[in-house]
Amino acid sequence: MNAAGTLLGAALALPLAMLLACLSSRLRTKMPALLAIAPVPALAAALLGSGGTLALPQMLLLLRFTLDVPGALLLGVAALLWIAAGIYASAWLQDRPDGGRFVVWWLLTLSGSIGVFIAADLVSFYLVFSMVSLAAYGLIVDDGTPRARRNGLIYVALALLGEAFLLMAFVLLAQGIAGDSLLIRDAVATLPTSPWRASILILLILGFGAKIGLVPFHVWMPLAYRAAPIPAAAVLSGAAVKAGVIGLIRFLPLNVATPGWGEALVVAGLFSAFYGVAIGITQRNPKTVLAYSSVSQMGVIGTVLGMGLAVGDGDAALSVGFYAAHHTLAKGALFLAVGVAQITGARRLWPVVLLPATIVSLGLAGFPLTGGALAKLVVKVPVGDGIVGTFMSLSSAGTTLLMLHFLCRLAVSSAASATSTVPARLALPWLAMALACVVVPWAIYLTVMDGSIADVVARATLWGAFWPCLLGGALAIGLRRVGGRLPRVPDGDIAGVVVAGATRFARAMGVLLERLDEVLRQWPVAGVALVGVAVVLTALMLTGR
Amino acid sequence: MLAIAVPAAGVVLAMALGGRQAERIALAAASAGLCIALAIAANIWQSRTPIAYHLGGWAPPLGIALRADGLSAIMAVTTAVVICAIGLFARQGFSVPEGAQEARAPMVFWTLLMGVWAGLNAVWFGADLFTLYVALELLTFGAVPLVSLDGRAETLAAALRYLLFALLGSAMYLLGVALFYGAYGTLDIALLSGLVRAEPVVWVAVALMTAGLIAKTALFPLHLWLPPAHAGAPAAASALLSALVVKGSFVLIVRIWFDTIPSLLNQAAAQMLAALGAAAIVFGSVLALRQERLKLLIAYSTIAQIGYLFFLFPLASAPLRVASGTTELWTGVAWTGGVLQLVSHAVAKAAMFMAAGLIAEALGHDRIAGLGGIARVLPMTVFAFGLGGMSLMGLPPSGGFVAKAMLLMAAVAEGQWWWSVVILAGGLLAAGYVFRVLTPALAATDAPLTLRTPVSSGRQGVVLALAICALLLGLVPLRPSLLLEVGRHIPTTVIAR
Amino acid sequence: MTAAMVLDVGLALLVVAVAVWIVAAGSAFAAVVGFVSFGLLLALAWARLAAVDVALTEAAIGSGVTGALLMTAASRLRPTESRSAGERPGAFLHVVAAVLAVLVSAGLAALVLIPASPAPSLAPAAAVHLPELDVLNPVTAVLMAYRAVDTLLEKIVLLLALIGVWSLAPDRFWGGAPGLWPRSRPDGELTLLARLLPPIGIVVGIYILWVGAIAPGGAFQGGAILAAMWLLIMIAGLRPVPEIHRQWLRLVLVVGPAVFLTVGFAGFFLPNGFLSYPAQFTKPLIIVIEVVLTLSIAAILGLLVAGPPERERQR
Amino acid sequence: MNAATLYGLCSAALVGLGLFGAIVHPQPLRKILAFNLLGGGVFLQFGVIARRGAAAGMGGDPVPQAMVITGIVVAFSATALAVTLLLRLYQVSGSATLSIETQSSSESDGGGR
Repeated sequence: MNAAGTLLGAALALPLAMLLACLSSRLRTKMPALLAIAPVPALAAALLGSGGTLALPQMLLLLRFTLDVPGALLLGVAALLWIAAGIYASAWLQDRPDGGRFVVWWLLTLSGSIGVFIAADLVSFYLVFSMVSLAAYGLIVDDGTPRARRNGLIYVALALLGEAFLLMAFVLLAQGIAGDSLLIRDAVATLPTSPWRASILILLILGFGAKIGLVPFHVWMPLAYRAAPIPAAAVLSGAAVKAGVIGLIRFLPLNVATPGWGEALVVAGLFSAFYGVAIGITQRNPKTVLAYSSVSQMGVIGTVLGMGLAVGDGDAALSVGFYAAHHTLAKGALFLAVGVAQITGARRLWPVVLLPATIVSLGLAGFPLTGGALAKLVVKVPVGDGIVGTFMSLSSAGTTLLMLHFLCRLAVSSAASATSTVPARLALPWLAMALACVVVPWAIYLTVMDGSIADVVARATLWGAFWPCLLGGALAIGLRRVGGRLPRVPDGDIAGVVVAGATRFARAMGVLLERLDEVLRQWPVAGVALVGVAVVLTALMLTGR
Repeated sequence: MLAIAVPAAGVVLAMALGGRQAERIALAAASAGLCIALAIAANIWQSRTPIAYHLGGWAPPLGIALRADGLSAIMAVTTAVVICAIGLFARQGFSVPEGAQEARAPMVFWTLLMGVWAGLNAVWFGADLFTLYVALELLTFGAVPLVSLDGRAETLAAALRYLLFALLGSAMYLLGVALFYGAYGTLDIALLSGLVRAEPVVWVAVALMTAGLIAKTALFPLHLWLPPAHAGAPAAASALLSALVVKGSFVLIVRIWFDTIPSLLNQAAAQMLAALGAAAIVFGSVLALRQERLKLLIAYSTIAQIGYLFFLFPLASAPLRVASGTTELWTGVAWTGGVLQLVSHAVAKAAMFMAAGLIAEALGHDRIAGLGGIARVLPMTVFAFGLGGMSLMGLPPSGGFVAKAMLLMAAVAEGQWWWSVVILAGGLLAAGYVFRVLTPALAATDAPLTLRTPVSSGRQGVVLALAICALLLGLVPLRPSLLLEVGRHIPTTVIAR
Repeated sequence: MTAAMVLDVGLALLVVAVAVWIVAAGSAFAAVVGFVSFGLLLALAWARLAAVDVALTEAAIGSGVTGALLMTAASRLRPTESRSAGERPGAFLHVVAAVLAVLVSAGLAALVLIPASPAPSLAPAAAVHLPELDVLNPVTAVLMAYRAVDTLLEKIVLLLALIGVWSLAPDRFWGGAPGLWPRSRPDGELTLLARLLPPIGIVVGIYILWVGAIAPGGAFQGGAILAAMWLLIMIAGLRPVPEIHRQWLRLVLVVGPAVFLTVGFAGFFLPNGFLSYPAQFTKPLIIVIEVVLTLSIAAILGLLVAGPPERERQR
Repeated sequence: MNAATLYGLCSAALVGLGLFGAIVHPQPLRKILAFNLLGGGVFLQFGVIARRGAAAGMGGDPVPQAMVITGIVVAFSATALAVTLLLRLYQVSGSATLSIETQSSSESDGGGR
């Protein structure tokens, strides 16, 4: 263990220690004010602790943590977002008597969210992944309305399903490892030659796909983000979802060309990218629109990873990490913007909310010179110029369209009183995040990614980033014309149908099994079964072996 | 050996002195028993050899031996811990009212608690098939009156069903014992394992004994007696029955299969047991999802969780002994996983039943629909229930997770992947029924709940402590346990590749 | 075929026939009557199998005490018989159950017909150690020495069963006296019987206990006969049924297992440990244990038949 | 055929009869009776084994005989407990049945402690 390793330990230990402190009700009431402190060691670890490793001493359970470059990227921006959202949440919780419960779920999710970026072995990864996935349930259902509870249940059902896939994948992966190691690195190294390669890849893509909301697992996103309170929605959409991204980065064998699988992931990703836009523009709630934008953006990430997987491009990991880092900042910021807009009077809406939001939104679409443009530039390498590249540009156009739609919805969601002002404790985190959306990607681009300014200002790059936005803008004008005639898709689109169908099926199965139970629990039937078991066992053993 | 004798002496003393003394004797016996169990475990852990004890100095086959191996030590410690918790929990519910010398329920509860405990320890340590029969009857006779302790008609009917079905099971077991004696002239497990040959009498005996014992374990489809019995008993008794009593007969099946006829394990039959286990998981979980009462839900969940235990048979019996020794390693993993499931379910289920008992006591009912907002009033209890539920779902970090992960790994490694599907599906269904309880419990209510009776934080603390034990079991490493290997035939020390 | 063989065949057929009657009889009472004779026939069968100890136990407990218990139950439950007729399982289940039962019987019969040879036996081993114990009846030696722990645990089973029976009393009757059943008329034949029989019965019981060391007999058989006599006295109303809170009663109930356990614990100070006897005191100790066990067994068996308390405790 | 084999067959028949009766008889009391038949059959099996093991001047192996004595006492305790339960059930509910349908009606408002 080294100094960097100690930082990693501190990054996990502080939120967990605060969680323990919550056991005392006196400390729990003080905790909301301290939320922003919890992720600070994580930020420090991201800045200083790269390359550090931490192995919990040979206790009973072997947990190992380490920090590599993509992990550090994501950890840093996630910590930044958690800090900003923490400040926002502290202010938001101020008047709530029962803030303690929210704080507990918050800290649990936070610990998991930090943990996934640094977990180095299968067990600790699964542990922190479950933490971030399941604790988020508590944040989603925070307001306790039946609608929130229903949405929370759909979320948790999909999360658990995803975890079941992952557990199976991990178990299969663990089989291949020689000796006692359960390190992810060792496990993935054996994947290309594993006899269960196909099953493992399917399970991984399904498991992490459920987390990042690849269609058709996307249904939880709009439902959950809409139900969650603003600060929670910000961290869930920004930071928590990246657990799936880091999972794909860590577990897909990006160093080895895996044709077939890569293409499949590309198709799934592109479909999500356009599907998110198509449904998103029919939505009216700005939070829902943002959720569909996340579906679309995660589709883009899936596409990039798929391209990397297809050709065996190990560098795709870092590119995706960078892209995801920008998305973390931007999406987190925009959710905070929704919250700020709701309490800002129409008169101040432009300077405080809409102007910065426009910059951030255009960044998501990759408008030239924004952080988003850098992100798109970086992922251009694995994506290439082929047909997929074209599709990616088209998806940027789609994103522009969707984000302009979002801005329109944001503009009409201002507070009732035209002159009401926002408390600084709510506005500042948002504005700081908006600033970070521009500054941080540049800083990363120039340092970690070793990028040059010349590449960014090259004419081809500028034009390549600009025309999709132009196209998107044109489409947006078109959308305003036909806007009223779009079908109204319920949030969570297919969720309603699927849930209804699943419920009906489950109920039918339940009734069936209940009837069977009544039959089986009758004495004569059970008695016959008892003797029958003995007879069958005898027969099997007589004929067996 | 002392482990059996102390609770047995407790029964005798409590019966003689009666009244208020029963509770004190039980608690004193509980702490003494815990120390003894820990001492035995420590001894085995250090010496790495099983302890054998010839009663009265008469060696088998004429005499009776008690044998403590890793499995018995683990089970004895688990039993002692759970019984101590139950004892502390029950102090309030089963104390003699002021002014009376002796009351029915406390007297019966405390004596039977010790009787069951004596039976359990006899099952864990017994090495003679007939002694084990008497131990089984000790369990049954202790458990049945606990079911009908409150004397309502439906609990009486449940107790009667339980007793009669258990008696059928014991009769079949005893018949198997007779056949073994008739064929080999001894009932000592270790001696028998050296004598048994592949012949019909062994098959019939094993089949009869297995069937009889799974009737007592309530494996699907022989579970008719369990839901009403476990749901009807008082909470402390339900915890005892669900956590420990059904495990007694299960461990006996393990003793027969893996210790008595280790050389004759039959894969087809093992697969059939596991198939029944798989059916139990699906069936028990779905029915748990459909219950309207909390205790019935937990009872059906016991049926499901018992199902997991039966995966032990195909997974730990190693069909193909490949040259490299890999299979041996994986059977060791399956062993540890199976036993860990045994232990973690015992601890988690005891905590859940007692939590449910506290909730029912506080509310005056245990309808799931009426649990709204209970978490505000009994946060520790609901938290304990949730922790227990985590273990049932197999979420990390919990004993249930490690157990299921190990079973999964063994299933896949041994090429029996079909069981892994059931294990995962069972986890999802378990999540379903745990959330069904937690969702209303955590929900906000407008009207403040009025409790029928206040619940002491001490009892909540006991439940929570037990639930935390279930969680701490998750810190067990994912590899074959050394303690369990003591006295096992499987050479688990061979490291793969 | 020898005369003995004819006797055996006849007895075996009779046992099976009575068993069929018990299963098929129309009324429960008739079935119980069948059961009592079944027990007696079975006792004969045991005697034919050279197991006189078992024959005595079967006659006393399996037929006598159990019969008395079931007889009362059958008469009390008579009103329910007609009602439960509707709950008879369907013909299909009948057939399946019959087929399975026949399969089990056939399997067992097949195993009986292919016995292990030579038949394993612990008789020689048991015989070797008899002189050490100074006990001539090998069955007693097994029960009290070789497999003493079974006997000890079984005492605990009996105690638990009794607590279980008592637990079925309503709360307010706890500590009171068991109800037994409606007493017969005073000065009826029963009373006469109850005056005449017990002195003989008690003597026989004690004798059976006493000879247990050298000839067939012992604590269980003696205890069962004593229990029967005690029950007879109580039913006839010559002595009241004791209230279960009585200290003397509790002491009698536990004295057997308590002494057994104490001797067992004392064994820790001996080289052979728990449940071993010091060489020079073996026989006296076994006899002491047997005597107290007989007392406890008689009390427990009697109270098991007497049932749960059904009267309020007298102050 | 010797006496032991003969009684062995008798025991097999008793086991089958006992099982059959315990399964199909609707009345609990008859089930208890059938259980005793089954028990008798099982014990007789021990007796046959004991008889076959006659040696060392004994008419039978004493070990299984001792087990039967233990078994008979256990079976009696079981019968006593079951009969008492049954009588109490009858006393409380006015019926003596084990079928689920009749129970579920009274279970609906069960509170549990």
